Amino acid sequence: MLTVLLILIPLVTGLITFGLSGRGAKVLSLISSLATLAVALAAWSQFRTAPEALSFTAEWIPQLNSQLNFGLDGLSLMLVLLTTISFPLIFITVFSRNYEKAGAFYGLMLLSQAGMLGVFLAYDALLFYVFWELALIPVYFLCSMWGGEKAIPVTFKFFVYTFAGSLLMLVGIIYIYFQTEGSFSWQAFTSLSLSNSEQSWLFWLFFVAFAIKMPVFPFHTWQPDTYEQSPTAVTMVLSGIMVKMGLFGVMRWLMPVLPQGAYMWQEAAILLSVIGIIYASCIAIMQSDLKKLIAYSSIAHIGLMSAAIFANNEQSLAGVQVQMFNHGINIIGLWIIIEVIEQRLGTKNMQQLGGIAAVAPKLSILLVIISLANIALPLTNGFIGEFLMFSGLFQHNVWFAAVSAIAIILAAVYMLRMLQKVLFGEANALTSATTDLKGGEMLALVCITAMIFVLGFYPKPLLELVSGSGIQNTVAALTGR
Amino acid sequence: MNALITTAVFGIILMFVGLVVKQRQYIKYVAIAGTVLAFIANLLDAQSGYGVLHGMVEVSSFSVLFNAVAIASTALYFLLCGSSFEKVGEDVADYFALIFFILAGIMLTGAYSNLLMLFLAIEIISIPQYILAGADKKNLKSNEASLKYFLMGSFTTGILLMGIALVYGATGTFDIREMGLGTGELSPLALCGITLLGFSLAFKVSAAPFHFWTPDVYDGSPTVFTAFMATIVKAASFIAFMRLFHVSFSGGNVSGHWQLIIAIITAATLIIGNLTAVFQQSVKRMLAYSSIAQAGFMLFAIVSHNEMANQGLILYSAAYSVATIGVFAILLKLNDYTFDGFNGLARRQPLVAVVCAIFLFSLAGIPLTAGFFAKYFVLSAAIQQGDLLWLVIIGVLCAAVSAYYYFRVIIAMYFKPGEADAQGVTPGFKALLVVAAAIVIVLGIFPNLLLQYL
Amino acid sequence: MGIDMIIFTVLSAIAIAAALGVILSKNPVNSVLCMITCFVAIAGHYIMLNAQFLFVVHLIVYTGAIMVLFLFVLMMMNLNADIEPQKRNWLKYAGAISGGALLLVLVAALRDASLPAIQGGGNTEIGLVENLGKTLFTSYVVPFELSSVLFLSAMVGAVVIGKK
Amino acid sequence: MPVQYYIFLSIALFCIGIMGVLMRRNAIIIFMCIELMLNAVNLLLVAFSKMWVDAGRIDAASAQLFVFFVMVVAAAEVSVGLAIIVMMYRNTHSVDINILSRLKN
Amino acid sequence: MIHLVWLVPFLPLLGFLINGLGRRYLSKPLTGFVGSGSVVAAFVISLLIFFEVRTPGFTPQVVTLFDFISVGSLHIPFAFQVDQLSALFLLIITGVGSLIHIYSTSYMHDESNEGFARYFAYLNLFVFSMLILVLGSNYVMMFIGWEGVGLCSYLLIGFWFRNIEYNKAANKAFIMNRIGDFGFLLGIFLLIQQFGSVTFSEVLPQAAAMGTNSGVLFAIAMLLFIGAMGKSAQIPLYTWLPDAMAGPTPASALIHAATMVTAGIYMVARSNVIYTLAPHIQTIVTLVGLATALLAASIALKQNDIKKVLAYSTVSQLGYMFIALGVGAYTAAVFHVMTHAFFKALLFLGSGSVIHAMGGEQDIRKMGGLKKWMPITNITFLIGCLAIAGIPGLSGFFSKDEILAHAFGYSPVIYGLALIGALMTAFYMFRLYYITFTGKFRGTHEQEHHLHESPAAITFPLIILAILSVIGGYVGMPVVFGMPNLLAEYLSPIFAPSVPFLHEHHLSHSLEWGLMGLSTGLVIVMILWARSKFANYTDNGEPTTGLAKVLENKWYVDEIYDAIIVKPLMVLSRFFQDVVERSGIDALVNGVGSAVKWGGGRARLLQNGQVGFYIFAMVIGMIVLFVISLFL
Repeated sequence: MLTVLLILIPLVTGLITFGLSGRGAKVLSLISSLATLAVALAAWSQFRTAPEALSFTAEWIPQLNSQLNFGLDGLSLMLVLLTTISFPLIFITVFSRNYEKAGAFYGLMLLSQAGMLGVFLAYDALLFYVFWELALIPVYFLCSMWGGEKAIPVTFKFFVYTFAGSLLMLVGIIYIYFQTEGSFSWQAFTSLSLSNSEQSWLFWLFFVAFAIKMPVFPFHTWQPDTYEQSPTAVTMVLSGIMVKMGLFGVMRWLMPVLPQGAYMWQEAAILLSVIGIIYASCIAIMQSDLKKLIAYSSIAHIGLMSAAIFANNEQSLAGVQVQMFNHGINIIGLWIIIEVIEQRLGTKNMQQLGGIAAVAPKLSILLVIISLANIALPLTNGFIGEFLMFSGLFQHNVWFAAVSAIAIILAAVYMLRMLQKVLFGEANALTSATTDLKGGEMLALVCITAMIFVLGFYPKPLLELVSGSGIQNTVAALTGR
Repeated sequence: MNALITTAVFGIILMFVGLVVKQRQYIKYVAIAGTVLAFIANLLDAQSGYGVLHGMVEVSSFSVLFNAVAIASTALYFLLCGSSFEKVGEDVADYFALIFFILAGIMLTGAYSNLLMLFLAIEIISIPQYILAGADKKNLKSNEASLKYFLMGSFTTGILLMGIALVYGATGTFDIREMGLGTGELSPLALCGITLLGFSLAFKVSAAPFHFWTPDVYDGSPTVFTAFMATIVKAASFIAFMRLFHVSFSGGNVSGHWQLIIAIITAATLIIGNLTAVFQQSVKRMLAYSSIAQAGFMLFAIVSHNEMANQGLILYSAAYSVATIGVFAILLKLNDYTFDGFNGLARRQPLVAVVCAIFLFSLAGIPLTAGFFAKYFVLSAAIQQGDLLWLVIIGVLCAAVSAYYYFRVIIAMYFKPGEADAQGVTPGFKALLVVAAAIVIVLGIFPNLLLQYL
Repeated sequence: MGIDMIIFTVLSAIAIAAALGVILSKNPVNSVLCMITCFVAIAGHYIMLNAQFLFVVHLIVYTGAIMVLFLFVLMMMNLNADIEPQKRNWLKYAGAISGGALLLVLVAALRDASLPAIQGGGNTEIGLVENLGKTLFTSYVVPFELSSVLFLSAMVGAVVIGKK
Repeated sequence: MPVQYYIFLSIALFCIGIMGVLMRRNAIIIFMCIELMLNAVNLLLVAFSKMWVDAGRIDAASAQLFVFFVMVVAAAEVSVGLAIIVMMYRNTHSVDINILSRLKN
Repeated sequence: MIHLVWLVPFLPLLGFLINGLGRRYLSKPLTGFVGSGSVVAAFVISLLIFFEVRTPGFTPQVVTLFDFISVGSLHIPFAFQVDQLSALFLLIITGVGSLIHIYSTSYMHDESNEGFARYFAYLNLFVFSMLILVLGSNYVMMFIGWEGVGLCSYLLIGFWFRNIEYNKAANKAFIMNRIGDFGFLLGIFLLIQQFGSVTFSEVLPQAAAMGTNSGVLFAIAMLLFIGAMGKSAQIPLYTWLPDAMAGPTPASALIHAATMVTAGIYMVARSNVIYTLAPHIQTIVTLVGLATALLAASIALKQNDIKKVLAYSTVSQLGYMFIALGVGAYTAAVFHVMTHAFFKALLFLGSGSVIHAMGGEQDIRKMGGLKKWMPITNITFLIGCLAIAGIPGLSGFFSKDEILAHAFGYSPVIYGLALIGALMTAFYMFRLYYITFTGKFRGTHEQEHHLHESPAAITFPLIILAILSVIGGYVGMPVVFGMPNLLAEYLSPIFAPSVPFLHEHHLSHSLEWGLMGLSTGLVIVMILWARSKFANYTDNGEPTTGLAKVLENKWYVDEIYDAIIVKPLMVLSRFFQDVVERSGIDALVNGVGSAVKWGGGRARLLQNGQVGFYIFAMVIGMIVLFVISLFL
C-alpha cells in the first residue's frame, strides 16, 4: 500500500492544488511533498525488513493483460528517495517566491512528481510507459509557462524530441509484449529469450528513448537550452530527477530485457557516452551562462553514468546507482544557488558576476562545497559513485576509462573557473548589493550539504541499498544468459 | 436493426418537425431525443440477440458496440454543436434529418453482410453529405466543397461498383461471408476487384493518394457539419472498410495480395497528412489534415487483421470522434479559426482551454487520454501482424510530428498573449465539455470500459 | 462467327464510338445525344444477356429520365454552345494517357482470367419481372426499403440545395 | 462467347468514362462520364449474371437486382448532383469546375 | 596507543569543524588555541605511537574504522595502517605542523576575526587530509588524503580571494594536481583489476610475487608516478608550485615545502616493491627527478621573489628525492624528506618573518642588510641555507650526500649532473641570503622605520627548526662514519620486500670519502663565489639578457604550456561549441524539424484546389498501386 500511496499523494494533492492560489498552493504542496517523503522513508524501513510487502498488483486492462504492478527494489527505492527528498528541498527553496498562477505551478510540479515516482515504481511495461509520458507533460507546461523568453520553442523541441524517442520505445515494448505471449510484467519481459537479431534492433528502439532522456551525445541538444530557459525550480526537477529516468530505464528495462542486444551494442553505447563526456566537458569550459555550464556539466556526468551502465559489472553498476542519487542531490544544490543568484542579481552571466564571496560568505562556502562534490572530491558524495564507475569502466575497457577520466581534469577546469568568476575577486557594482542566503534557501542547502558529507564519509547505506536486490538481479540477468 | 429503423424514422420525423415547429432552437431537442431513443433501440438490439437478417444485415456485438459509439458521439455532437445549426441556414430541421439519414447509413456500416448493403450504406452516407457540404448556399467555399465532394464521391462510386462487379464475377456472390476467396487460387478478377474496392474505400476514409477531397471539403463546409463529417462518418467508413477486408478478403493467401498496397497507402497517408498539417494557418484546415493523419493510424487496423485491430478501431473511433467533436465545438465558439484566434484563450476561458488541451492530447496520443490507447491498440495490432515494423516506425515518427501541430494550439492558448474569447459559452456547454473530457480521460485510463462489450 | 457475335460486335462498336463521342464532342448537347446512343447500345446488350426487365428500366430511367434531366439542365443554363474554355492541352493528353494506361493495366490483369463462358440458352427467364420481383420483395426487401431512405435524403437534399 | 469480351467492353467503357472525367472541365459532362462509368459496371454485372446463370447458379438474379439498385442510386445521385451544379451555376454563372478553386493548399 | 590512532587525524578535523563553523563567534586567541592545540595534541599522540612502533618486533597494525566502499568482491575499508613509515611521517607532519600553527597565530594576526578562523580551519583540514594520506591502509584512503591536500592547497593559495591572480594560481595548482590524480586514479583501477584490492597488505605481496619485468607492474608504477609528478611538482607538472606562493607564507611552508609535496615520495616509498620490480620506470623516475632538480635549480638562480626562490628550490630538492627513489635508495629519499622538511620549513618561515617585517614586500632587491634588525631570523635562516647547501655536520649534508652516493653507484653521469644541481643550490641559496640579509637596506624609509625582529611565536618555531636542521641528520649517518644508520634500521621492514630485487652498488669507503670531500669543497667554493658577488648587492635595474633572461622567465615553460595545452584546449572547446554543437548536431536536429516543415510546405502545394487535378492524381495513384500489386 505504501507504494501506491507514494504515487497517490502527489497525484491527488497535485490535482487539488490546481484549485488553490498563492499561499495555499505553496503550503499544500510542501505538506504533500513532506508526506510523500515520510511515506518513502517508511517504505525504506519496510524494505529492510519485508521488501516483498511493498509490491502491489491490481487488474488494469484485462484485454491486454496489463496490470497496475508496482514494486520496489534497491534501485527504485533509491530513486524514490531521491525524488521525495528533492521535492521538499525545491519547495522550501522557492517558498519565498510568488509564482504567477501559483496553483497551476505547484499542481504541475506535484503531478510531475507523481509521474516520476510512477516511472520508478512500475513493474509493468505499459504502466511504465504511461508514467514516462505523464512525467513529461507537466514539465513541458512548467517550462513553457514560467520559462524564459525563448522557452516556448525550446521546450517544444524538448517535448517533441523526447516524445519521438519514447514512442520508439513503445514500439519496442509492444513487440516484446507479443513475444511474451501477452504479458507486460517485468518478470515476463526479463524471462524472455529473444533472438540475437531481434535484440539487436530492439536495443536501439529502447536506447534512443533513454538516450534522449539522459541525454547521451548526440541526442543532447535539447538539454542545455531547456535548462537555460526553464524556471530554476523546474530545471532542478529536470536535471536532478528526470534525467535519472533515462538511466533507470536502461537499468530496469533495457539491460535485463535485452541482455544480448546490450552486449552487442555495448561498445557503441559506451563510445557515444565517452565522446559525450569529453565533448560536454570541453563545451562547459566555454560557457559564460551559469545554467548552461551546469547543463553541459550534467551531460558529462550523465555520459559517465551511461558508459558505466553499459560497462556492466558490479562496480560500475553500483557506482551508477549511487551516483544517480548523489548527482541528483548535488545538482539540485547547484541549481538552488543559481536560483538565488539569479533572483538577487537578475543575471546568470558569469562575466557580470564576481566577488560574491566577500558579500555572501554562506552562499559562497556552500557553493564551493557543492561544486567540489560535483567534481567528485573524496569524502564528498560525488566521489564514491565516480570512483566505482570509473573503476568498473576500467575493468571493462582500459582506454574508454582512460579517455573518460580526462573529464575529472576538465571538470575541475570548468567548475573552478565558475567559482572564480562568480565568487572571487573584487565585488562589482552589481554583486556588492547581494544579500546572503535566507531561511528556506539556507535550510535546503544545509540539508544538501549534510547529505554530501554524510554520504561521502559513510556511503554504506546507499551501497547496501543498491547492492541488495538491484544489481544482483541485473548482473544475474546478464550473466545468466 | 431497431437502431437503424429508429434513426431512419427520426430522419423522417425531423423533416416534418421543421414544418411544425417554428422555434428553430427547439428542433435540437427533438434530435437529441432521437439519439437517445436510437441508443435505447440499440440496447434492445443487444437484448434481442444477434443474427443475420435475410443475408443482408448482421447484428453482432461488434455492430451494436459500434452503433453505440456512433450514436453516443452523435448525441454529444448534437449537444455541443446543435445550436450552431441555425447559423448555417434556414432549413435546420432538414439538416438534422439529413444527419439522421447519415446515421442510418452509419448503422449499416457495422452490420452489412452483403456488398449491396455496403454500397447502399456508403451512398446513404455520402449523398446527404454532399448536401450538407453545400448547405451554406451563398458561400462560394461551401459551393466548392459540395461540388468537389460530389464529383469525386460519385467518381469513386464508379470505382467501388467496378470493384464489386469484378469480385462478383470472380465469386458469384455478394455475400461477404460466402465469397470463400481463401480457398484455391485467386482469380485476377478478384484481385482487381479487391484492389478497386480498396481504392474506393480508401477514398472514403481519405487515405492518400485519395485524400485530396478532404482538406478542401472539410474546410469549405460549414464548420458544424465538418465536425460531423470528419468524425463519426469517417469512423463509420473505417468500420465498413475493415469489415469488408477482414471478413471477405482474409483467409488463405488473399490478405497477402492487398496488404502491401494498404501498407503503402497507410505510409503515404501518415506522411502526407502529418507533413501538410504542419504548415496550416487555420485550425479548421489543420483539423482537416489531422483527420487524414488520424486516418493513417486507423489504417493500421485495416492492414493488420486481427482481434486487436477490431478493438483498436472501435476505441479509435470513440476516442477520435469525441476529441475532434470537442475541438470543433470549441472552434465553433471562436470568431477566428486561425491559430492566432486561440491566443490567450487560457486566460479568458480557463476551463475551455483545459478541456481543449485534453482533447488535443488525446489526438496526439498522450497517455491517460483515450487517444493513447487508441493509437496503442492499432500499433500493437500492426506489430502483432508482423512484417510491418517499418510502417509502425513511420507511424510513431509521424505521431511525434503530429504533436507539433496539436501543440501549436496549446501553445497559442496558454503561452501566447491575446484576447481570444469564446462567444456564448454557457455553463451547460462547459458542463458538457467537461463530460466529454471526462470520457476521454476515463477511456484513457480504463479502455476496457468500452472494450469489454466487444 | 455466330449471330450473337455479330450483334455483340456491332453493339459494342456503337457503344464505344458513342462513348468516345461523349467525351470528345465540343458541344455538350451532342455529348448528351451520344450518351443516349451509347445507353441504347448498352440496352441492346441487356436483351442479349437475358435481362429483359433491366432493359426496360434502363431505357426508361436512364435514357428517358436521367438523360432528359441532363439535357434539361443544359438547356436551362443555355450551355448548348461550347463554353468550355480551352483546357491546357497537356492536361487533356495526360488525362487520356492515364485513362488509357488504366485500361491497359486492367486488361493486362484480366486477360488470362479463367471464367465460365456465356453459352446462350440456359435459364432465360431470370431477368423477367416476375422472377426479379419475387427476389426483390423477399431476400432483397431490406435494401429495397433502405433505398427509400436514400431517396428521401436525395429529395430533402435537392430541396435544401435547390430552393432559393 | 467468352465472358472476357464483355469484361473488355465494359472496362473500355469504364476507362473512357474516366478519360472523360479527366479531360473535361464542364461539370455536367464530367457527371455524364461518371454515369457512363456506372453503366459500364452495370453491363459487366449483367454479363456476370448471365455467366453464373449459365454456370448453374440459381441466385444469379442478385446481380441483376444489384444493377437495379445501382440505377436507383444513380437516379438519386443525379438529382442531388444536378441540384449542386445548378447551385454552383447560380452563384458563378459557370459550370467550369476550375472556376471554384478557392480552397487549396 | 595504536588503537587510538584515529585520534591523530580526528583532532585536526575537530579543530577544522570548530574553527570553520564558529568562525563568526570565536575570538582570535581561542581560534589560535583550537587550531594549534589540536595539532599539538595530535603530535603528542603521534610521538607516543612512534615510540610504540620503535620497539623491536613491531609488526604493522591496521585499525579499521568502518567499511568505506564495499561492492561485490571489492572491499575498501576506512582503515589506518600504523607502521614505521607512516609513524615517521606522522611525526614530521604533526611536528612541523604544530610549529607552523604556532607561527601562524602571530603571522596571520592582521587578518579579520573571520579570516583568521578560516585560515586555521583550512590549515587544520590540511593536516587532517595529510594524515589520512599517510595513515591510510590502502590506495583509496591515500587518494582521499591526496585530493584532500590538493583541495586545502587550493583553498590556501586562494586564501585572499579578492585577488583574482591568487585565485588563478589556486586553480592552476588544483588542476595540475588533478592531472596527476588522473594518473593515480588509473593506477588504482589497474590495481583493482589486477589484484582485486587496493589494500597495501594485500596488493604489495601479490605484486612482489609477480617478479620483475611484468608489464602490468610497469603500467601501475608509471600511472602512480604520474600522480606523484603532480603532487610532488615534477616535470612536467611542476609549474603550479612556484605560483602557489600566492598563499600565506606559513601555509607555503607547511604545504608547499614540508609535507604535501612529499606525498609523492611517500607514495613511491610505500609502493617500493612495485617500483623495484619495474626498473624501466625507475629509470624514468630518476631521469625526471634529475631533470627537475636541474631545471628548477637553474630557474632559482635568477629569481628575485624570496618565496619563488624557495619554491624552485623545493622543486629542485623534490627532484633529488625522486633521484633517490629512482636509484632504489628509498631510505635516502625518506631521509631527505625529513631533513628537507626541517630546513625548508625553516627557510620558508624565515622568509615569512622577513616578509612580515617588510610589510608584505617579497622582492629581495628591495631588501638588504636585514641581519642588523632581525638577528634571530638571520641566524636561523643562515643555518637553513647551510643545511640545504650541504655543509658537513648539518642535516642536509647527510641526506643529500647519501643520495649522491647512491646516484654514483647507479651511474656516475647522474651523479655528476646531480652534483651540478647541488652546487647551483648552494649558489642560489647564498645569493638569496646575501642579498637579503647583508649589504645595505634598499627599501623605503617607511619600511626601514618599521623593521623589527618578529615576536616569539614566530621566532620560537624558527629556533626549533634550526636545531632540528642541525641535528636532524644524525639519525641517518652514512656507514662510513662508523655510526649506525638509525633511520635505515628503523625503516628496513618497510623496504625489506624490495631488497631481493635491488642491485646494491657498494662504494668503497675511500671513494665515498672522496665524493664527500669533492662535493663539500665545491659547495664551499660556490658559497664564497656567491658571497663575493652578492654580499654588497645593489640593484642596478638593468634588464637581463641572454640565458639570464631565459632563466628569469623560467625557461618560458608557462608560455609553452599555454601555447601547447591551454590554447589548443580552448580552440577545441570553441570548435565543439560553435561548429560541432551549433552548426553540427543542433543544426541537424533543427534540420529535421525544418525538413518536416519544408516537406509540409511542398506537400500542401499538391493541394492546388482544382478538382480535375485531384481526380487525375487519384487515377495516377491507382495505376501505380495497381502496377505494384499486380506485377511486382
